[in-house]
Amino acid sequence: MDNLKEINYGQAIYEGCYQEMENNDSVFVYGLGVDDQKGHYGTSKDLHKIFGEKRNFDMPLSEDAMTGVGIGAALAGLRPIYVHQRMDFLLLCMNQLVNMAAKLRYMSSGEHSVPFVVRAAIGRSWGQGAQHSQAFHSYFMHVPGIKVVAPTTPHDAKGCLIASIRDNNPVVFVEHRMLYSNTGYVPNNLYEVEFGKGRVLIEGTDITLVGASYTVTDCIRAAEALKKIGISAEVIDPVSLSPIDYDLIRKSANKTKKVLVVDNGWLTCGFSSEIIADLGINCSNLKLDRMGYLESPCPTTRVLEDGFYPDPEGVAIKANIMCNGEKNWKPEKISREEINSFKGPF
Amino acid sequence: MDNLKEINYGQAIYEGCYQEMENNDSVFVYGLGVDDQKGHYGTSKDLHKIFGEKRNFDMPLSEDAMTGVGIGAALAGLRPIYVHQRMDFLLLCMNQLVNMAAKLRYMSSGEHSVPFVVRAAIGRSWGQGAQHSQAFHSYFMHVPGIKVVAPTTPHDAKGCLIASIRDNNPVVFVEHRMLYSNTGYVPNNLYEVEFGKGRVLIEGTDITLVGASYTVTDCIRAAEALKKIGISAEVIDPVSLSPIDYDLIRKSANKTKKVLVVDNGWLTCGFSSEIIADLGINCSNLKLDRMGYLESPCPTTRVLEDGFYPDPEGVAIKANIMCNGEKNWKPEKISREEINSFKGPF
Amino acid sequence: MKEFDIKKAYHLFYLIRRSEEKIIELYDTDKIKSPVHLSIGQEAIAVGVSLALDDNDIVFSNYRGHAHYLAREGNLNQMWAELYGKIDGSSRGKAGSMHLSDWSVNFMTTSAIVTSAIPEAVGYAFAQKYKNDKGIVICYHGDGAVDEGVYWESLNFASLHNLPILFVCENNKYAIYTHQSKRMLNDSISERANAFGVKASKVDGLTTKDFYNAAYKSLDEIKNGNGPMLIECLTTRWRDHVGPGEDRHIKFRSDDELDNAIKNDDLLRLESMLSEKEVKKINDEVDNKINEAIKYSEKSSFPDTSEITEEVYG
Amino acid sequence: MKEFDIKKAYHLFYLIRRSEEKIIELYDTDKIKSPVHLSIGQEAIAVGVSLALDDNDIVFSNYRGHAHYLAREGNLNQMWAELYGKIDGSSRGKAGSMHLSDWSVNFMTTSAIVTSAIPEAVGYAFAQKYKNDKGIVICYHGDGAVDEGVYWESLNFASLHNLPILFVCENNKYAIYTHQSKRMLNDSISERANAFGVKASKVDGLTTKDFYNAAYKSLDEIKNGNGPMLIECLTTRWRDHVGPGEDRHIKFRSDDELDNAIKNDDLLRLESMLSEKEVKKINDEVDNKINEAIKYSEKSSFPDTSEITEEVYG
Ligand SMILES: Cc1ncc(C[n+]2csc(CCOP(=O)(O)OP(=O)(O)O)c2C)c(N)n1
Ligand SMILES: Cc1ncc(C[n+]2csc(CCOP(=O)(O)OP(=O)(O)O)c2C)c(N)n1
Ligand SMILES: [Mg+2]
Ligand SMILES: [Mg+2]
Repeated sequence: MDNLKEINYGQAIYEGCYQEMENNDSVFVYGLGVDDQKGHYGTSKDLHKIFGEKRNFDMPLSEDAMTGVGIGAALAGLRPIYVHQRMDFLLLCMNQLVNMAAKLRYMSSGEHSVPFVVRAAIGRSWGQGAQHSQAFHSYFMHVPGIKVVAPTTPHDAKGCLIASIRDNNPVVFVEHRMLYSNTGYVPNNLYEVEFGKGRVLIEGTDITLVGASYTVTDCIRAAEALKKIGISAEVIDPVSLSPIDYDLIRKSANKTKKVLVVDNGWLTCGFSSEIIADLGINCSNLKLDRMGYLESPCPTTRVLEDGFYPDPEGVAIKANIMCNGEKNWKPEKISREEINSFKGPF
Repeated sequence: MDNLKEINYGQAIYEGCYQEMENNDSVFVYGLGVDDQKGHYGTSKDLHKIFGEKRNFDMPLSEDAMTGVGIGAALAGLRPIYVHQRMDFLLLCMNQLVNMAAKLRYMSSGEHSVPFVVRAAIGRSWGQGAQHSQAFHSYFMHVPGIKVVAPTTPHDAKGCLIASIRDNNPVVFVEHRMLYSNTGYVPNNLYEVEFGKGRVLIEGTDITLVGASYTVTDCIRAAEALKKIGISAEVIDPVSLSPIDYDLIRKSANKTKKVLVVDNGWLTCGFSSEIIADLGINCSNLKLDRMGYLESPCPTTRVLEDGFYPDPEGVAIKANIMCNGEKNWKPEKISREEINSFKGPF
Repeated sequence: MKEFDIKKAYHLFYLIRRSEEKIIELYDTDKIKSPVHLSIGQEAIAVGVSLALDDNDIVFSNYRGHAHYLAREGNLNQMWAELYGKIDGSSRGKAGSMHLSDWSVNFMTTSAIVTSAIPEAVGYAFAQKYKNDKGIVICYHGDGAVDEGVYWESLNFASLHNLPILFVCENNKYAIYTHQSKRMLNDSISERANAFGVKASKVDGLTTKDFYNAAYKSLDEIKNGNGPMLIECLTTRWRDHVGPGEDRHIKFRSDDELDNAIKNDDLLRLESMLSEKEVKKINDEVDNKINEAIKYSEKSSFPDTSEITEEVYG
Repeated sequence: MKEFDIKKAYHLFYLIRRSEEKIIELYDTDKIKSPVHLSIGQEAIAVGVSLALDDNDIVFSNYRGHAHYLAREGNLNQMWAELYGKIDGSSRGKAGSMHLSDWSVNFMTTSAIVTSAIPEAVGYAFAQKYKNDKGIVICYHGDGAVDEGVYWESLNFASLHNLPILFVCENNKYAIYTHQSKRMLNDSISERANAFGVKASKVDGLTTKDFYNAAYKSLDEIKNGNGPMLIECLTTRWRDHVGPGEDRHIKFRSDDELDNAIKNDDLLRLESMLSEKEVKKINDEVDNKINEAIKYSEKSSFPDTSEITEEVYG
């Protein structure tokens, strides 16, 4: 265990970034506020002091052009990492990401490559409201030529970031605000987490729960509650959303015959549609269902916000219904300390 | 039949627009080239001569701001129609459409409404390449607060456009270039095609084919080919993609027990995922499959472009496999005059 | 030109200042569970501009919108209830601090995505012209907002169509902790606007009256059909970018910079122009109103979760 | 300053002109099944600028890129095969006319979404500075491109970081059929760029040599670390926006406008500066090369459909 230490998700991102910057001069980090005192939840803190301002710098509020700047720098052989405080801001970059980054290799028949990492924090908690709460991983899953990862553990955060930096394609790296404080054991060395491989976090036989980013933790907590009433839930963390490990999910589905997909986003044409569609096509006799954001923008006031997002109780209740048809059971209140303790003010 | 005339899809859009402009002074049309000699495939031709330049005008190449301008005008009670030559350009407008148009009503708890129509042509044919060939209906289906329609017949084109203009919400109106020359009978009067209702275009008992926009015509042609070998395919045109008529599709699926969804777009997290996921959840014992763009950007050269898009033969072959498991059958070549005769140069 | 009303200016200024201070006072109780972007230090702009407006003028703002709303004499009870996330809030708690809007005082909309409501303001001005309506659109924004390309697209369209809109740039020199000089080579917002056909002037008097004068003059020009205008108002944010705190510990600006601004507080200047009695009367009235608003908000209920999916479509 | 090479200028100019004319000649055969945006009438800019470049300078262009590519002495065979959609095309038919790119001559990328490759050009210039590499980035674009906000974001970043990039605005006054005056209040592209910290000059000499001189001077400044520059080059498109045809019938501009430009054809001027023999030699050489390229393209095969999903990821 000498080679491991316990750190949190934010620290793991920092470490992966730091080590890869040390390893490769072509890697640089930019984004609004990356070089300020907070350093994007600590993930880029003081990197400019260590590697120089050239390699960790702030920028004008110009998300669209700055995406193109990253792509252009990548064409020139650098490995830029563009950090976004909110994934909602990626809507300003869609043209560059989808029409340019995802296409340049193909249009040049392989002459160009775009080794470009776009880190985007997903919001929730503390009254973020309609414009600071969205997750658009499905938008990038939809488009060939771009990869998407959404690690949930510190181990995967570090390994996925390193793999993203080394990848020769544009990668959208999704990080949920409520995960930054998640702790776990992380190897000290440089390592890559392979894209396209998911993980079975909890093995089970009665039902498969599949999350995406933060909702994986909802699934884990739901599985614990379900265990108490004798339901054995298997929890899958896809880690990489594009490419996605369909095989792993299918295998689990064929075993449990019941799959509940819990997305950290809206349902329609989303991650949950994709997983369920794949199972509907490739497996048979499954009971399938899904949960995610309610079908509205995210409301600001806490009572409504709490109802808007999926939660572990809701996941457990739905899973129990799928397993037993039992509609009246409710688990004890499941506390989510990372949400309760988060007080903004941002 | 006095009340009907045979016109094409483009003319039907023109007529709906013209009549509603006559009917309501608040309606105006803008977009790149809408007042030029071509008038966006004739759909806005000379409207400025009839209604004044104020109500049909060209604009700077500023898709992002001009979307906001439409939203702002809608807030003020006008009913703008913004015409895009290519849906690919909507990627420049995602922030305004998703973060603003779709949210303003909700954030004001119903005080604001945004009666804003965004017409977007989908490309294909004549070497459009990677950036002029995409369809993003799934992006808008994904987001609550915005509606999506994709009519395929002249009748529905006119009626959906009128309904879109009168709707108090933002509506993305999807029109495929290969449909403009489609002819059909269209009522002379002003009428609305109701959102959220699909149509069974061909009744059948063996398999259900569901298209989206232009691929509905692929489904119809495939159904004709299948008929010749004794397969009775039911063809569904959803018309409205958000809201979508899940009931109609489920009903058909429960009858035929086999559903092939043919999207005019990529598969992952797309329209096809959504339809199949809904069926996977709400029906049982179905054989499900899907087709759409291949998993790449669209290549320019014709031989590759032809393979990139779904076609009626491919649909028929897959449907036959789903019905009979028969892998070697091929229908006779199905001609698509609208594609063959289209010679650009744009 | 109608005369600058010192009493009213003081009233509004004090109302904004005290409201923001109340938020600071209360924030620790977690009754306001959402980000707040305070206007303390920048009130003079909102007050000066608002005093120059007509009733039918229309305001677009951003997440830092409390001052703009209150200077427009928006409903204090509803604003507070909105901060509390209650059903008597102007948007039943769905908006919160970042998305205030209130049709009854022509306070249109505020976006938390920087620059995003600016083309809307231009579109509204387009509609005013289209409908031959009288009101001028006021579009408040920060110095950071001009970094975004859509800002220039918006100005370009506004000047091309000669629209009745006044852009009010609150230049507090920072976007969060990033100084303007880290975002643009030269201090050239007004120059850029002029090149885009929007007549711009820089107002660095820092007093409410200066902003009033500048706004009044610009509005007059716009009324006479002389197209869109911009006033770039120099100012200083006293508190942290977001939340109730201070930000000296972050050391992104010198203490002097802040201290000078605080020394120049126009609230004191306005106060000094009134009698003690006048001041006391206004202060008492405002303090009362704020206390009432807080009581009102405390009493109001939270919305029911069934409301989550309401008002998505119209 | 290295002298303007008339012979080379004529050679490149003639090569572009004849290539475009060949496309017109052949277009009806439907061998080129994709949109083409011809540069006829605008060649002088590409030729003038390219003659001023060093080998290690890097070019970004747009869908109207044939002239930029050929003036850079790109591979004619590969370009033609690309138009034909064949495997010997520079991108095996995946790009077509609108997306030419060729690493071997530092011809980077061309986008069909207006303005979309401009921030890329700036990013490339950023990388040049980052890596201490010598080449300057040349970014060609139309007058329509400056309407987009991302253009101004790009210029802002380029000037903020003092990047080695030359923007070349080919101002043919139209975006498709829309005159500049329908898109911006004043004819102020250069003025706007200056306000954004990018030193701009307007070049309306219309001759290849004028563009050469302007480019040369600007490149020299950039080499000396004097930051990004813009030359706004006035020019006229002779043919329709897209396709092989003319556009007089559309009547969006006066016949005079076009006729004057055609009368001023710099190809004739350059020709007149050479001996008949010299001209003939160049013409023959170029005509031959083009014929060879067409033969080459005719012979080349179409890609196999298995290639559709290749080269999506690297
Ligand atoms: C498009 C976008 N980018 C980034 C942010 C994050 N952000 C919120 S406020 C802000 C600073 C804006 O500065 P300025 O316009 O000067 O307004 P101020 O806060 O100083 O009043 C930033 C960067 C955002 N909300 N939207
Ligand atoms: C973002 C975007 N909007 C609109 C179009 C459609 N379009 C293609 S070329 C063009 C005109 C561009 O004009 P300009 O930049 O002056 O270049 P030119 O064609 O005159 O060389 C337009 C509007 C596009 N391709 N991309
Ligand atoms: Mg500021
Ligand atoms: Mg032009």
